Amino acid sequence: MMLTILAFVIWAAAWALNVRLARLPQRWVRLAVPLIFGATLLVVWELLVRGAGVSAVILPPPSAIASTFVRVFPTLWQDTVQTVFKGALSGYVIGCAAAFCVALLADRFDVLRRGLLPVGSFLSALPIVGTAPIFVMWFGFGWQSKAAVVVAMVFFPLLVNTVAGLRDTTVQQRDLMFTYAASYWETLFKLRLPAALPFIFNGLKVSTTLALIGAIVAEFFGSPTQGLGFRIDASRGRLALDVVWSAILMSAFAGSLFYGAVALLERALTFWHPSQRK
Amino acid sequence: MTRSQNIVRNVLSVLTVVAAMLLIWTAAVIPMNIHEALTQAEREGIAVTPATAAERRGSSALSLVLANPALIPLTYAQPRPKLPSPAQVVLEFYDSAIAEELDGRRGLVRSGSLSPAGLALHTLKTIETTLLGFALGAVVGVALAVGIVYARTMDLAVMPWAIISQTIPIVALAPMIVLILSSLGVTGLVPRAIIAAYLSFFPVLVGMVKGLRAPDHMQLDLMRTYSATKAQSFWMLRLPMAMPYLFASLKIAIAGALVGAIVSELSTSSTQGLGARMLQGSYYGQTVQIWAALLAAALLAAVMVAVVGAADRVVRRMMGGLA
Amino acid sequence: MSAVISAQNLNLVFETGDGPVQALKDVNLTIEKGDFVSFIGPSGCGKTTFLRVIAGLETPTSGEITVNGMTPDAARRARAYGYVFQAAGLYPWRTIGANVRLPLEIMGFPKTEQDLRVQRVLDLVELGGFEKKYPWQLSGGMQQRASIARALAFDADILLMDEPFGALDEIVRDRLNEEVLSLWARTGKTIGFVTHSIPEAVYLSTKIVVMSPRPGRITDVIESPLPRHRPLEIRDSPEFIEIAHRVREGLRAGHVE
Amino acid sequence: MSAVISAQNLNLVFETGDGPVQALKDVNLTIEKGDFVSFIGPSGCGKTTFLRVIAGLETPTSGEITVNGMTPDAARRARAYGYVFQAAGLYPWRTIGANVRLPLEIMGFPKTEQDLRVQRVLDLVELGGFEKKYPWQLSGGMQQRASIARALAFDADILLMDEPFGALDEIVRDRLNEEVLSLWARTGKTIGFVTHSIPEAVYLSTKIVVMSPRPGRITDVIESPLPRHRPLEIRDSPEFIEIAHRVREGLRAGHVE
Amino acid sequence: QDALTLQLKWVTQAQFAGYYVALEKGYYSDENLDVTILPGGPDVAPPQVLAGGGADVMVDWLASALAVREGGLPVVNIAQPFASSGLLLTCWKDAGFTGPQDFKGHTLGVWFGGNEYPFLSWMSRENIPVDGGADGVTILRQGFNVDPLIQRQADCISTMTYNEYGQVLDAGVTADELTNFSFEAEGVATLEDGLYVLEDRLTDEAFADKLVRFVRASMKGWKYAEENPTEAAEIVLEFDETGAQTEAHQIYMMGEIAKLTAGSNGALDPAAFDRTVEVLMAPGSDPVITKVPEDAWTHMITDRALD
Ligand SMILES: Nc1ncnc2c1ncn2[C@@H]1O[C@H](COP(=O)(O)OP(=O)(O)OP(=O)(O)O)[C@@H](O)[C@H]1O
Ligand SMILES: Nc1ncnc2c1ncn2[C@@H]1O[C@H](COP(=O)(O)OP(=O)(O)OP(=O)(O)O)[C@@H](O)[C@H]1O
Ligand SMILES: Cc1ncc(C[n+]2csc(CCO)c2C)c(N)n1
Ligand SMILES: [Mg+2]
Ligand SMILES: [Mg+2]
Repeated sequence: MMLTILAFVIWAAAWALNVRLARLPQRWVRLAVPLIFGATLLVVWELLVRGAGVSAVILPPPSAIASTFVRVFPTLWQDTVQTVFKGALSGYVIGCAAAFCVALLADRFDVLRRGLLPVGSFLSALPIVGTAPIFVMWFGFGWQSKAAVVVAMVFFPLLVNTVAGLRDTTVQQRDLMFTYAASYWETLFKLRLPAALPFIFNGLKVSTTLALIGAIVAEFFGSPTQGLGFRIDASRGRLALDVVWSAILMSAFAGSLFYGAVALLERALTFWHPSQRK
Repeated sequence: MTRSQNIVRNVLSVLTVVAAMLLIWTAAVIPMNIHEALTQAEREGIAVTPATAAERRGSSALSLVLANPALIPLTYAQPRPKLPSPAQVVLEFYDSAIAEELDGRRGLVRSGSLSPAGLALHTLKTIETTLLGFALGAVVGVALAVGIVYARTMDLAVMPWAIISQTIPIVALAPMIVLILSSLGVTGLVPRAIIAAYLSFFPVLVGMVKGLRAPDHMQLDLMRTYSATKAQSFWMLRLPMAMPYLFASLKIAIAGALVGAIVSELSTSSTQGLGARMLQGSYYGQTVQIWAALLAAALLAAVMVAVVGAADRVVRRMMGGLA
Repeated sequence: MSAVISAQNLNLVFETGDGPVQALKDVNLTIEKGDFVSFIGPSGCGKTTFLRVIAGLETPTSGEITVNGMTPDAARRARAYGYVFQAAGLYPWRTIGANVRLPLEIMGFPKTEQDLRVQRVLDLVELGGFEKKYPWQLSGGMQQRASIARALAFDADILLMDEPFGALDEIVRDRLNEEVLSLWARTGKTIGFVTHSIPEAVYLSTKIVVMSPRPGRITDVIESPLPRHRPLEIRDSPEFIEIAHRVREGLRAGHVE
Repeated sequence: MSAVISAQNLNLVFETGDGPVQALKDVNLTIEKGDFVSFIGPSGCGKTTFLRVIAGLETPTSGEITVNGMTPDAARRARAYGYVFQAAGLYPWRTIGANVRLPLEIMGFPKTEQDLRVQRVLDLVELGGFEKKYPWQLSGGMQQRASIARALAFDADILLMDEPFGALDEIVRDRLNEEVLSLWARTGKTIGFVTHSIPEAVYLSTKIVVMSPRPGRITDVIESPLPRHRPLEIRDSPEFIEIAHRVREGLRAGHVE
Repeated sequence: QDALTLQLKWVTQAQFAGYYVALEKGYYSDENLDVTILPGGPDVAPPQVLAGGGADVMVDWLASALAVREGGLPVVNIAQPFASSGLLLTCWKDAGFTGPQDFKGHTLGVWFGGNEYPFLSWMSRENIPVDGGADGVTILRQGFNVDPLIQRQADCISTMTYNEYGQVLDAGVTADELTNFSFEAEGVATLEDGLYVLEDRLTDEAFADKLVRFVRASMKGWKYAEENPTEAAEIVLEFDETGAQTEAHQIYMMGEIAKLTAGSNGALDPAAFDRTVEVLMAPGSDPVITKVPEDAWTHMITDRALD
């Protein structure tokens, strides 16, 4: 009970601190405030779990998860290599590359653009719970089937965004190229691709999380004895919830890094876009 | 080009693409299923080349097709095909969505309630979860967005974590959510809806923050020259301004809620719902059943997005828009 | 005559990423009741900033300013002025009538009073009969008139206009200039008016304030000898050309890029 | 002198959702080599459309038009003209230098030649030293100058400019007007120039084409008696005011709202 | 009526016929019990549901229960309706396996999530590494169906006599194309499908009394199901809300299940328990449990239920 009350007190105190900090103009505030917020969440979790005496097989406290995370890190790293690098990343690269090429085709051929986009949005609504077993059946239980699931998941978001981006030039920008009697390829490389980059990056960012979801779900339907999805399932059978949460933590890390890397690349390549300035 | 010409062209293009896809699909059925088809033929005593499964294992699908052209029709009639033919899927869809209710022992006509073996019941169950999750996600998303727009602390503290929350695969988290809620005594529809909401609140949050911040300085200053209250400028300026953004993100959110609803059926050992149906199909290797459920889910997504789109148009018209 | 707006030694410095920008420096100005004051000067000289200071939308770094004898912020809360922005900025989801009604709703006028006033100001700007239309169904000039009607609806004594006709073509602009003049003549309001156009400034004002940038200061205040009643043709008169010339010289002197 | 651009009985009808819009009706016009022709008229009268027809960006519904003796499309492929749009329209992902270089890259100039030309035209518009900056780091006027430099870089004989200074303030505009005049005097290019501003049209042109809307047609073509060399002060001269008056009358006659 | 919730280990199927029969035939209500049966699924860990208070009794394998017990959740076996194990390793005959040592270098399908212990113990006893090396076996974490075998992604997969093995046959494979390794025959059988509760709740007399009545009614259900397999299968089918089960398969399953429940009156056979413990503690790198479990079963309930 004491701990529970303490949890609420700490929550209130940290929030008050953040309200103060948020008024300051300094740059470090942008980092400090979310960190304090996150730390508060963890402390409150810890105190509530201990205060209410929640069983470790229901919800372990963050401190236990942290120490387990350190202990099982080597295993989790192997799992991450399997799920994230082999499954998600390769599927991401293949899927995005394929989507990009098809987007160029769809952009060039009107029939494809008008036809593929509606059909594409229909296909992208195919739930992964149904497609994953089919891909596992087709491509085996190794990372290839995971990559295939990921390809299917990231393909359409990127396709739609790229096609939209390639069309997102102003009449004047296009007319300018026209007055130079520029060829299709010149217009593509000097105008439409740069102009499409912000859209492409939107698609790429959305796809990072889809890729991770895809790779992990697909492991449910058959996998080697490695991978984050496998670890979560196998550890849950033993009620090793600290390992389960460590694996979740690992996937959150991987996901955030993945997303962050794409966001950094976006910043570097679309520095000129109003949304990236200021 | 006029509007109707444009529509005709769009429809024709879609039909072209669909036709091409069906063609590729139909052609792919042959190599995909040839191994199984030949094994089946062999068991039934029909002569195939090469003669035994062991010899065929290494051969490519194409060479098997070429060696056994007479057996091609068999690939379209596999009970557990690797790739069912379009006709098989449509037939199964018809059987489980319509015929089951009309003729089935447990169907609507004979039993007075929807058959568990049919698609309708499962679809309804998924719709239920999706809609509740969608509503929950939309409300949470809008509420957070309002907080973020009006309180800098919320903006700084919550936004990064909202992004991180979406990098955690929901499938990993879903069983934990179910577990924790069930230990709090909450089971059934609510945990599933929460999982669905987890995937649908984020697009709403992002879109709504963008939308609520869409008024430019001038429009906000106009409100200040009237010395309008915060509430007044919310209802009279920010909210109407955010509507197009809201609807754009609601379309993504409802599709997300559907994915979440289906994933949630995995984690809650649901016995009803399209996700449960697909899972069951996969327990028993009923590929065709999975495909039919997939078709139902995609149709459902299309319909739900279309409904949100229609609502969008209605609101737009009410707000004096052109279209 | 009494000073409606009076500024003494006004300074305003914006802190920006690249260091401070002095938008207003030692600004002294008195505007009497019923004046039509134009502010003219090159881009970035602080015209908008000064108008916003008057409106209480910006706080000066130092110096004194009173509006109707109070601080600008108090004047803003007392709804002492109507403000017309450069673009019409009508809300597209509201009809013309509802746009004009917006300030009345916010200020809590009773419903019947609202109807009455909307009708009256729309008639004033010759938009009677258009209240059911949406902004996009009107031409740019009509939209701008509607935004003026919106600023007039609650009948503040002061009207502040920031380049209200900047986006319009010359012919429409001429017409609106005539209308603003006749409105001013009829209502006797005090008007602050920002413009880029020398003929517009000369044609409209009783007082022309010429400003120069970096730092933004007032370089000249020209009292117009033109009569209050001004047909468009007055612009071809020698007095007009004379004042225009003086304004242009003042501008050129202060202009640096 | 020989006709660089010659239009006979030009008609252009846009098919739109609400039915056809006649943007150009029976347009006849000859532009000689070295002419500076301004197009003026109310919004929607077809100024832009006519310039686009000359540039081969729009195809007339009927009638004849030749540019340098060929069809506009052939002239476009021969890179016969530079086109300056109303907004600067620089590509934000390219530096100023790279923006000016763009047409040179496309037209396949050798690298060293590119460097030389970029340098030369940037100096010409007084932007030397800014080639490493990105467009958003420059003021509106500088951006517009960069876009003119871009159109000048490949040294076409014809320069088509569609309201290039519409977005700028009067003083900057005056300066750019002077610069365009001196550029024209030095290079002897043929210039087609769209504007909304009567003084601008009168100040710049050897020939002023007044247009009226719905359907867009030419109502008056005024040959300017002003000398080729024009200091800014010329705008206060009686001839100038006389021509300006004639243009204004022509405009008012054609104006309907 | 006293409410009681039972968490099954897997989806509604004839594997759990006894409970559904007891429910349908009113045996539970005769005992003044209001029983709710929760089906399991791939993402449901019954011990966790028990720990979270979502159920009072669970059906689980002894191997899993003992592992969980050692992990800190004190579950106790109160009854054991299944006398023998139905676990098989089903292989293609043409892979040429004659014994476990032949598995080396091949890929085998195994269920995880608490079902892997019997297999791991077996491999441990045979001294076969499971890390995928050349002198060990590669483990494929099997999904929910028999596709990996049919598609030849694995040479062997885990099957239950009553379910997956039947599915393999249903898929058109004939029995003589297959080699089965039965865990019973290999001497590595572990007890399956027992009933478990949390240890501390047994001290609650009212709860214990409920359990007595529950076990009595359940065993009545089991015996009825054994004797009337077709009817039992149909009852199960009625309770299947997914509509995915077929009658033929459930009848087949009930037939096989009856063989496993035959010879059990519900009371756990201590000898079989000890054999399971012995298997799970098999010498090897990674035994499933490390010390002999104490008080992991009790006859307290069955004694009272069966007297
Ligand atoms: N919010 C602000 N933050 C920082 N600097 C500002 C801000 N508002 C204006 N400035 C700067 O103050 C100076 C004066 O700006 P102001 O908008 O008053 O000029 P202006 O005379 O209205 O120009 P224009 O004719 O272009 O509208 C400019 O240098 C401008 O960059
Ligand atoms: N692509 C188009 N499709 C349909 N109608 C068009 C198109 N382009 C222009 N118009 C119409 O043609 C007429 C002439 O347009 P244009 O842009 O040439 O006018 P303008 O004189 O340049 O006007 P402004 O001064 O506003 O730029 C207008 O009524 C316009 O609505
Ligand atoms: C993830 C997962 N995979 C397989 C099983 C296996 N299983 C345990 S009991 C049983 C009954 C026979 O069908 C089966 C198949 C499981 N529990 N969880
Ligand atoms: Mg301004
Ligand atoms: Mg134009």
